[in-house]
Amino acid sequence: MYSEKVMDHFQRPRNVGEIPDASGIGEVGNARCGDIMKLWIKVEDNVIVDIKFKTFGCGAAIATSSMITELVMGKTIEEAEKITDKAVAEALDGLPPVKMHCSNLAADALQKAIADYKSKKSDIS
Amino acid sequence: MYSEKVMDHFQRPRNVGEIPDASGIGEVGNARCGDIMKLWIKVEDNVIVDIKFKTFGCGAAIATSSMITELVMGKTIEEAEKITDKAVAEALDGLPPVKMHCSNLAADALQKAIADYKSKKSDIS
Amino acid sequence: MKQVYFDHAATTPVDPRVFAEMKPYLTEKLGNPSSIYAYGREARKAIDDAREIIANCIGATAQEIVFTSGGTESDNLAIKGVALALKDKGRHIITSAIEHHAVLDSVKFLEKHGFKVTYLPVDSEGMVDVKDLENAITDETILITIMHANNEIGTIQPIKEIGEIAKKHNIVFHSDAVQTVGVLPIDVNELNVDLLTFSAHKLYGPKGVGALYVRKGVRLGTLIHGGGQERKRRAGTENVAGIVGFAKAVELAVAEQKEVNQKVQELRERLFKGLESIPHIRFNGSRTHRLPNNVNVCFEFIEGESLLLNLDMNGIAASSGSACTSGSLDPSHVLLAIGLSHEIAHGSLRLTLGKENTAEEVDYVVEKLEEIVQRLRDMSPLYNG
Amino acid sequence: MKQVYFDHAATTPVDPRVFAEMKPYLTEKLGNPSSIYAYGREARKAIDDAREIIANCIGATAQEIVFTSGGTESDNLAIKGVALALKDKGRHIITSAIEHHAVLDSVKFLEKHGFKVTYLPVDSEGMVDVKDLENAITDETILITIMHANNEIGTIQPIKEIGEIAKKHNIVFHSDAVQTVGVLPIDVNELNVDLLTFSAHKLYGPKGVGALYVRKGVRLGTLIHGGGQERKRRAGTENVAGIVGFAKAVELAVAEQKEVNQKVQELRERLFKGLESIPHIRFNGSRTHRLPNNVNVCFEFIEGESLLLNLDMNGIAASSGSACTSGSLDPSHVLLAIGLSHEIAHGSLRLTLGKENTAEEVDYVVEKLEEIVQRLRDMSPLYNG
Ligand SMILES: Cc1ncc(COP(=O)(O)O)c(C=O)c1O
Ligand SMILES: Cc1ncc(COP(=O)(O)O)c(C=O)c1O
Repeated sequence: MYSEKVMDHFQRPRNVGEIPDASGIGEVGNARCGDIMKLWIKVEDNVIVDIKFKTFGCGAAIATSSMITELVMGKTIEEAEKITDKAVAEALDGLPPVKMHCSNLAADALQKAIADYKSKKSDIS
Repeated sequence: MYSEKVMDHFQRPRNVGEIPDASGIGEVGNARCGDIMKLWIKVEDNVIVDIKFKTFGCGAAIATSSMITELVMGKTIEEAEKITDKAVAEALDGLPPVKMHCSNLAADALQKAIADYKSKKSDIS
Repeated sequence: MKQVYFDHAATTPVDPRVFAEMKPYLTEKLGNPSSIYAYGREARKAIDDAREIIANCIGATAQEIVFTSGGTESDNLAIKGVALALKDKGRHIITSAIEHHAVLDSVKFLEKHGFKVTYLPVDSEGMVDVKDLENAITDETILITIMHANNEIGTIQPIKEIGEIAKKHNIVFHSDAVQTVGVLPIDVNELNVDLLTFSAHKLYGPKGVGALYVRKGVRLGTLIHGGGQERKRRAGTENVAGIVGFAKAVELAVAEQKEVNQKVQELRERLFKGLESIPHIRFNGSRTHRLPNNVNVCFEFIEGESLLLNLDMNGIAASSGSACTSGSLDPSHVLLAIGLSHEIAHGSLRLTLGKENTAEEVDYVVEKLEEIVQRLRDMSPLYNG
Repeated sequence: MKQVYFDHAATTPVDPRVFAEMKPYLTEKLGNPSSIYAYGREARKAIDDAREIIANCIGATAQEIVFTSGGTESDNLAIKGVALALKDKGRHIITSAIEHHAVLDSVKFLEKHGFKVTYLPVDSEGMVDVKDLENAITDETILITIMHANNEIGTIQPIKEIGEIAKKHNIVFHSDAVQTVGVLPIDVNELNVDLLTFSAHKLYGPKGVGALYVRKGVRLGTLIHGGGQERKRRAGTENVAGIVGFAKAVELAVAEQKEVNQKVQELRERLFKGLESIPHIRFNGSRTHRLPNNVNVCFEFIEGESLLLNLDMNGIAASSGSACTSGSLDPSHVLLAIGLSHEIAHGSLRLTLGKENTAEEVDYVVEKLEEIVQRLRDMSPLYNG
């Protein structure tokens, strides 16, 4: 069902946890639908220097969360903003058609975290 | 499907053939329905001393023909008249329900042969 | 890796004694049961004998057993068959909210074609209320279909009482007994059922063969037309090997029922006890009116599919009512019907034991589950230590 | 006693290589294809692979194959499925007078429910006239169902041409190819069919499994509702072992088609020649548009069932269109449709050869037939020396 990449990220998810002094936080999904994803990013000089996640959800939800943290780590905000759900799915060698819904979540959470970071930054400046 | 008795009579039918100078002949069925039975009886002193048959038909038709010749041989006309389709079927340890139709034929042919004998006799006397 | 199969409600391994009975019909015994020569008669006799064995095991007569391709077809045949036969008498059907999809989707199909369907609710343990049922009956009611035991939460319905009510009102009563034939003692006359569905692969028989018990005198339309097989009630060349295996499986299950149930039930209690040490859980279904082999439990803060995948990585086969396993968005209709919230229902796990399971396996599963649940909770945004 | 099996149109022995593929799925490979753990994925993969193999063998794509419990169910699904899906477009169906009962009884069922059916006649060889067919088409016609080759007399229909007509008029075209898949080269696109029925046990696979090819885009109602199996087109836990065996059987049949046909056809010619020495006989079906393995012959003055029983007593398995074998009063509808009188039709014999038959067996059957026919004629009141 799942690709080896998906199973790898599911089995050994990268960057699980929280960042206490995060620059931005994004949360999407709801428990009713069986998927909640929360992303913390730490930004320094416009670069995402750290990223962590917590996810309540199925295998695909956990794997996409993990994958997106890898894709994003070390990227500039502008680069990170270009990461789409499709890119995440491709990086995982694809997802089963019925799971496409889950792969949207990770990209959505990232964009929310970036937006949160930006709004906080504009609050300060 | 068929009892051993039926198969025995089917495999080794008794009294197949014709009686050239028969006292009575009975024929029933038609080729359209797939069953024709013809019975020849030879009567002496009111006793059926010989009986022969020819049958076009299924296994049950052949077996009942053969069986009725055994049942009738040596019987008086009055005794033979009492032989029913049920008696023939019973003597064969039963017939499959879908084959009951065939077992009627033998008794019918016998009654026709007897009637033929009687009508010929009354013609002469 | 250790392999532990705890999903017997989904399907069971074929008992080697069942396979041994089937094998000749997949090798040298080649006849079509409709043929009159020796090979054909041999196949016909095999089916007749199988029918007799199965009928005996449920208190029926051989003519009342119709072989089908499985539980799903039997449910379809029962429900649509009655609808076809009695549609001029009335077009109302009563069922429950927790039936198998084979039943629910059959009645939904009929709903689209002019039938009215009452879906009885169930209580928090998954029990149908017999009074509700009686109240739902109208002059138009032609069929009541209530499953014997639920495949997800293991709750056993008061079939006998329901059957009495159906009888009193002269309504045909069907029960899906896929989870109970072989497991519970079944006598169709004691249970007051007119139609009973069961399936071989749930009782150590092969997949793709089942039966419908049809009480003598019950009128039933045909679902699959053609040759005169099954006394014209279900056409198609018979799955001879499957039917022979089915009969052996039912026979063994009934003969060994007591021993197996005792063993399985002990394992289940051990499993219950082991799981109880995990916090934030909820057991589903009735504790008393329950299949001997079923445990259904919800783990808060985690999602069922990721639980299953983790179990699988440890060689453990189990099942979930999570939406994500089925690719749908809603979790199991059964868990929702017993009043669980979506959140909780997503985190459900079904463990169903079988005769080949052991206490060591139970302990292994408990140990792994503790680890996995903790691990998933630690990565859940809903869980706070 | 010598055993000679000459009834391959009724069913075939399971090829040992097919059984070898099935066996693991009746022993250690226990998974339900709907389960997500390893056992389940293994079963799922087995079915996916089987689907791919079978699709390749008939020029289809995997998604166009729906597994069923056999040819009969496939015919029912095709016909009733189209009727359900297109009943608002029209309610007229065209078929032939010589279809299998699975087709005829399905359309008769629809006739009872408001559909109109045209039963095309056939000529003395059993061929449908393509012009008749085109003339029968009305604005209401939603389905044409014509079998590829007849199971009794072996006549092969002009399916490609019929398909072209169906396409031209934008009518769904179904063909029952139970007797031809594996035997004749089949490409669903070349044949212009939208729906194609076939069955495992006619091509050295197991009984109780079949398939329906459903061209992408063809709308089809569902016959068996329930779980989401077969992409919701046919619910029910899959007969995994059967499906795996089916695929192996189709694969072998297609791979070995040429050799087998050459061998079987030679045997058939030998059989024809042998039988020709018996007086008062009549061969049925087309000599040119004919299945390679089929001989159908009528012996005047004798009845088919007694012929079969006598053959059986000599270890020979064969079949008849006699009324008495089926327990009905009318002989085969196929033999009547090609213009035989009842009298002649009752005396029909079908001999269908298979890959394991030999020339010695053919000679044995001819020899025995000569004796038996003479013996039965000698006791027939219709025969005069
Ligand atoms: C209660 C119940 N009914 C019906 C079915 C369907 O039976 P089958 O898998 O034989 O189609 C199942 C199992 O899937 C079941 O558990
Ligand atoms: C032409 C034809 N169609 C349909 C069928 C039915 O297939 P099955 O025996 O798999 O139900 C058969 C064989 O019985 C057949 O010969």
